[in-house]
Amino acid sequence: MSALLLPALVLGPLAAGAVAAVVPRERGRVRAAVGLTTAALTALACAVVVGGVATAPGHEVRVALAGWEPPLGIVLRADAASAALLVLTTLVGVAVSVTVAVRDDAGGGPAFWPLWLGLWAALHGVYVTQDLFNAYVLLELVTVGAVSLVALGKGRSAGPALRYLFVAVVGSLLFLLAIALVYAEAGTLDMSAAAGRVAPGPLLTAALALTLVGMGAKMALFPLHSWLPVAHPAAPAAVSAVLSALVVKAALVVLWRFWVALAPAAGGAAHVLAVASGVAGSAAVLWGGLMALRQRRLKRIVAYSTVTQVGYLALVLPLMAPGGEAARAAWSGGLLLVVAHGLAKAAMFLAAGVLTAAYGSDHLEDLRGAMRHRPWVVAALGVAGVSLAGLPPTLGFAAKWQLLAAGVESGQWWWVAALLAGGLLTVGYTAVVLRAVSAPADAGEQAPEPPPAAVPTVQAAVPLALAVAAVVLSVLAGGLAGLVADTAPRGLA
Amino acid sequence: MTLWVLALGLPLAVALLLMVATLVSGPRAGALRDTVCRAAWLATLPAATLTLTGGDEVVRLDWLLLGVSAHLDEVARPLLALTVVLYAVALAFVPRSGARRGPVLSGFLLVCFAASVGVVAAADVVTFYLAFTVMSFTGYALVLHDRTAGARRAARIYMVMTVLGESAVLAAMALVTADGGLVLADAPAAVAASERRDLIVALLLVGFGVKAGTAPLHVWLPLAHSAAPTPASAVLSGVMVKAGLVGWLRFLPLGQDASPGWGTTFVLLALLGGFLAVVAGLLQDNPKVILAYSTISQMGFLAVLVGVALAEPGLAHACVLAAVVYAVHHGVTKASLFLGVQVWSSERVPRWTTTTVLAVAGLSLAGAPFTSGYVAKYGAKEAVGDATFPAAGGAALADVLPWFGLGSTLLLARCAVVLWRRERKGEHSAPVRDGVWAASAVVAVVPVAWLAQRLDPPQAVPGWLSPGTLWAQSWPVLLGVALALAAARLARRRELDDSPLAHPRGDVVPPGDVVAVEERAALAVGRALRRAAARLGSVTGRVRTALAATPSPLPALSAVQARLGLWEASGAVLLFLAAAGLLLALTGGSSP
Amino acid sequence: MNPDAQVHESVLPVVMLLTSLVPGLVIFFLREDQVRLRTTLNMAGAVAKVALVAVLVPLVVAGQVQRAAFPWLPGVELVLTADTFSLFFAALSSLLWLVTTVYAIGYLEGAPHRSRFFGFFSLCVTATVGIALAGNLLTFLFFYEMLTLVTYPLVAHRGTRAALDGARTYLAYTLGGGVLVLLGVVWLTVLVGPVEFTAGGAAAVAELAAERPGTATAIGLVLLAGLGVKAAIFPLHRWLPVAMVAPAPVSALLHAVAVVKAGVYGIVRVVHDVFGLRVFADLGLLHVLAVAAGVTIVYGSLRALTQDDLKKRLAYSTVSQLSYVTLGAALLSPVATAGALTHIFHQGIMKITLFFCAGLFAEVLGLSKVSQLAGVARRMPLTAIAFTVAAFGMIGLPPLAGFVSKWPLALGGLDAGEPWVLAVLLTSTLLNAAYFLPVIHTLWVRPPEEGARWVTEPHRVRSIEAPASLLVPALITAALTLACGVFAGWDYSPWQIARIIAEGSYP
Amino acid sequence: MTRLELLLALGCAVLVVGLVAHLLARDLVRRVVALNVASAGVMIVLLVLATRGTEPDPVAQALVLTGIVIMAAITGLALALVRRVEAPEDEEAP
Repeated sequence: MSALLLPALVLGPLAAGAVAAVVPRERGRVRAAVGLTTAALTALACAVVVGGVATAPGHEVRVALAGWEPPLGIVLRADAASAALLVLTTLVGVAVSVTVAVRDDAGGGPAFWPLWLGLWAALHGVYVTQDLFNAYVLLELVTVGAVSLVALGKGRSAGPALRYLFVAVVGSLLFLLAIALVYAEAGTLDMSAAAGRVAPGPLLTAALALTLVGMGAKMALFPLHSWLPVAHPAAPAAVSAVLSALVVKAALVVLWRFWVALAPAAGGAAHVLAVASGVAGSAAVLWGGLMALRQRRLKRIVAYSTVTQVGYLALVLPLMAPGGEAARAAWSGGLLLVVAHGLAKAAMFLAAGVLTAAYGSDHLEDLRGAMRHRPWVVAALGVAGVSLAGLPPTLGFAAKWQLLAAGVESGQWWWVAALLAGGLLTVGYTAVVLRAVSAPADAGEQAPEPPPAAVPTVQAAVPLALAVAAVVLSVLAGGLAGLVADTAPRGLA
Repeated sequence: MTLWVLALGLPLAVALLLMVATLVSGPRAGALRDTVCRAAWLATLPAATLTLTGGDEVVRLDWLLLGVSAHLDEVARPLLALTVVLYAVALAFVPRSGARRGPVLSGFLLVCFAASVGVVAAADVVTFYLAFTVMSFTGYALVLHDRTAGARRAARIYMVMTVLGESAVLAAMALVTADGGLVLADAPAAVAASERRDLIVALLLVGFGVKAGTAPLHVWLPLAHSAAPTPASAVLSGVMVKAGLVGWLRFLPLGQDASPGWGTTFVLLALLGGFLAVVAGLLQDNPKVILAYSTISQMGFLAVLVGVALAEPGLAHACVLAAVVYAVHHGVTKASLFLGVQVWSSERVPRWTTTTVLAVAGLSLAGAPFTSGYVAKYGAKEAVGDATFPAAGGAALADVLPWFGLGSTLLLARCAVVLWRRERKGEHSAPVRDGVWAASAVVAVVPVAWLAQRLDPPQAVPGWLSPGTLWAQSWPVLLGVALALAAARLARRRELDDSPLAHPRGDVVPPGDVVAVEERAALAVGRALRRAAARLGSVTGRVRTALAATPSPLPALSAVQARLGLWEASGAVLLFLAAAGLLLALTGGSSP
Repeated sequence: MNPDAQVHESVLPVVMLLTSLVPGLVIFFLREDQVRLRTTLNMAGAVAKVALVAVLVPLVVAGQVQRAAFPWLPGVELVLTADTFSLFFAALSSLLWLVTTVYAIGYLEGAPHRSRFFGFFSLCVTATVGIALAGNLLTFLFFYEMLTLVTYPLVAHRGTRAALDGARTYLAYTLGGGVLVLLGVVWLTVLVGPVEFTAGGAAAVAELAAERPGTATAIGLVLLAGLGVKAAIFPLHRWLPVAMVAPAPVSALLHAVAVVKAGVYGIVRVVHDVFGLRVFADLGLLHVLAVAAGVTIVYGSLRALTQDDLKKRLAYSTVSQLSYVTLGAALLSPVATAGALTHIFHQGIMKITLFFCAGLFAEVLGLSKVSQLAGVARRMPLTAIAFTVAAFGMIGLPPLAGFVSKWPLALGGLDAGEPWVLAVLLTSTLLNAAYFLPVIHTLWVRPPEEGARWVTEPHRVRSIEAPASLLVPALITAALTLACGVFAGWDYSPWQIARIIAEGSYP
Repeated sequence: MTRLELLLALGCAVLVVGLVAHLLARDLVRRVVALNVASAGVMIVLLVLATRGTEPDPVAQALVLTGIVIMAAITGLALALVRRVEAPEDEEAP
């Protein structure tokens, strides 16, 4: 049954997007209704698929589209990793859909729905695809959707959108070249099939390097991160949540799958590239954290926080390199971190959106007194910050624990140091936000706190729901980690 | 067992009742306070029955503190009797004696009584230390009772010295217990056997020396006695000072292997304290201060006995018992003298009766024949036996002791003169307690003689009529009286009228003589501590500000970010990375 | 945990956590004006927890250990065990939480943000009891970090600039410590597998120390440094005086029981139940810890001398008194260990009394400086008595609780062949006297200054000197100080239970 | 060098030229054009690969077709955005 649902997961939202596009622009309510129903149906489908993956013997559900087996046909395969990502996408997707349905300018106007549903379909596709070129096409679809959504933002959002488009496309071109090289050597586009047919050599190393740089550009890894702090804040509230929580992960997943499939065969060169990714990740953790401490605008702080967390995710590559127990811990830790970060970041951006809508701007000086008028939104910010920092009792702590265990097991102390320093920096900028938001009483004589504009309670409650999900899910962390750990890709060098 | 709980519990319960009554304001509470205060001395009765009927087995109360145990041995029983009698009489003297806030004074006296019983009867280190500390700190409250400026200064000095003494005692107790001396019976053996022996004896000397008023540590005594209300100073001099002696008798390695070094130190300090106290006492004009100096000199006498016991293990047992008899004698006599000062100045008792009673007490203190002093001093002289004092050219201690008698006779003459000149405003009359006071002073010789008789084998009992002993005991007294008369006629000559020496008003040598020096030293130490703490604070403060002032890298970072953020720059970085990757592929690709 | 105890799988430890977690979460959602509901919830939680402890104590002393385990990540699980030592600390926390809740309700009468305060207050106790009941290092770390997070809003509760600065310093120090403990725990768990607290030290850790002493020492140092922050050991203690900006009930509960004791409890657990005393001594870490504690004892007392602000003086006194426990735990003698464990309990009740009294002086008369306290005993005799009893206790005078824990420490020092311990204890006792007796002298003896505002006010504003909900807790804990001292011989007194626990770590 | 390697190098060269021009051009339209050139480079590489075997490889051909279609869509989106971007300097990072 879940095998049938896999293609439905990808094509369903796409069809709904088309229906939403057909509905005339003025009838916003109808579009929202289509969006919400799709969200509900997708959630159900995801639940079934995840259930299927959990119960299936090899913890994976596999379907060849229209019966065509590779090398000609395209295979969709949902394993434990994609199950985790599906859970994340569902939760964030439903939250975003509800937020925009309740308050449509959070999504940047009626055009939001078709683009968002298309993006959602593409994301599902990226998680479950096994075929390289299919991944390229879906990544392009994600990019087009995301860039258009950014362009919906008020004010000058076209510039940042354009810049985001350029960087993303350049990244994709490099990835396409890498696919061409792999196809040249392996003759097939299916990742698991290609893994067996590639031999260590300049071609494979070039492919790995190009993919690393290309995906690094698309997911804003440290030296190539400058477009993210410009693009994400420019987008409408709900969109920046989607961007930071989900879109960044699409590129990451493709990188991880590509790496896990092809890196073992590349030997020493893959190790050097992994260390390069580690160094870039550590630099991202420190740079993002320090820059976040400097910012005076809430959305920009949250954007730099994404740069930090992407740094963490890039650390997973070197941690997986030695293989064995450390690799399994790193792989499950990485995926837990993806889910934890997704939930927490979505909560933070939605909360930032609520505050910006209430107070008219996201400058920290203007947000004084938010603690008194909007305690629940501030609570969401706080809990999300705690989860990002990886402190108990949140899911982030479980992820950080696994990554630290992998680091210590494989004796790579510099990544362990980066992980710990990142945690402290995260708490640092969360404390800066919390302090700015809780107006110091004796500074009362400055400008009296501005009366907040009315914000629908549902929109205020969604961020807290996501943040609490980040805490509650930590209870399930054991199950998720267990599921993921024993399906860790075998044969890591 | 219940007798012990009653003996300690009843005084504490009555004290608590008095405290609560003072806290609650209102007429009914006032009446309750006065009646309880008047009947307060009854609280000492259980302890009295305990002394008479109590068996000498060790009594244990395991649930109290860390396991409390008490034991009435040959040292404890007489001192316990002394404590009971003195506290009963003192408590009787508190109501209608013009002392302000009587009930509070009675309350503290009762707590002090319970603590004194504890000190004397303790059988293990923890109980002893518990009782000793409670007694010291309630002593502070007694000294402070009148809350005058003088009382506050005396109390402050008392507190500082007590805290120093306390910490020395605590250290000694810990060291003794660590070496296996938890039960007092085997403490001296443990101390003798321990390798830190000298340190322990030194700590004992200092710790209990503060309480027993040995030479340099005696400064608080004259101030405290003059500041405290008279019943309190009677108890202070009579019993609390003896706690120092009990400490020495319990812990010092008396009768173990000889330690001549420490023996001579004790005797030297004792003699120094004994004779200098007489000189300082003569220059005072407050009777209570003179009596305080007399206490210091008499405690010197006891310290000599302890010194001899330390130096000559053979004589140890005799000296200990002699010290106990002497302590009982001194306690009763000194307390009656102190209370006599109160009777003289504020009781409506005929002049001649008070003078005779005071005269008898004075003579007894000086050791005249047919008095308790005669018995105690004789016993002490015999106990010292042929012990010599090597430092002073081998002079036999036995012939040094009588000079103490001379000293106290002079002091008492001085006190009599000063008291005689003081006018009497007899506004209170409590015939019963005055009667008891007079009886206890005059009849003191009987119990002391009986006690000496019971401890006969080691304790020498003087033949009442043998001419030799009579003369040996009385020549110091006669010489003292003669000297006093000569000094008195000399002082009446006109040209000496205003000389401070002839008519001292206590300004040449202020009470507590060297205290001014020690006070300044203590203040200097306090200031140094505060300065050190302040400097420590500022140093850590400076370190912190230096750390905070380090230029944070953030501005530089954001400048780099601004430049890196430009389109061209990030594009260049992208190209550079792609090129580096390809270069790696071409060169390192083949390496395994 | 005594080695011969039979382990029972039971849900009691979880219920103990829920008794404060559930009220806490519910209180968060209450409106400000639902005072009665909030008070009943608070009190119900507190009373239930104390009752549970009372039920568990005889059971556990008899040797039946209650255990509850939950799988968390593959190969690692969260374990809650109620053995003697954990119950000892849980009893202290729940008892003082009950008293402090009453005090806090009275203290915050009519203050803003009370729901938020009591919510975090209950979460704080949940974390403390969680630390007490932690069965292995991971669970301990779990609640150790949670404690930092829930106490940050309490310290910053007043919302003034000073409060926020204080809270920030507090957060920086405690989180730094938390990161170190996380590193230590991960390192140990990776090398040796999940480490359960076993009396006398875990065997696996002993093996590790034997094969790779270098790594074991490094892990030990990292753990000690991390725990040292919360145990306020010398260079890491600065957050404690700074966090005095918190309201009185917070500084009472946090700096007498919850936060500081978590650090010290952690140290004792790591030294005794993870490494084991013998192994720790062989690694040479025991001596390092003892010296650090000694330095802190003297430093804390010295700094307390110069503080005119009463709460700052009490804070530095806490810094010094806490290191008694660390010193005791770092000495190779059962007497010292028993003394250290008792001091955890006694220092808690004595220090909380002092903070209650400081809060009373500040709340009723608005006096926060020691110099302003001249003659206050005339106006507030009961508070002054409570303060005096606790202060004498802190100095270590016999009939009170302080002596019962300081005396075995002195003996233990000599027994372990470290005579300098006796010297440190003595200097500290003298310094304690030097900074507590002047306060008592000022309270009782010095006449009040003429200008003092409280002198001119009508003398008897209320029937008794302060609101009952503030005064009664202070008197209760003062009476407890006296009782723990006088009845130290009783079977279930802290001293006796501490001795039972201490025997456990000398197999 | 065989014909195949020569053509591969040509494709890569076109890609590099396109990327460098794209990254250095200031005018947005020129950037979009440069991007298309870079995409053409990659398509050349793919086409060359398609010719390796005896007869042309259908899969590679399909890749090229899809790539071209995608590039067209992206160019359309880019040009729309360029038109909305009024002044070119606003897209510099602050």
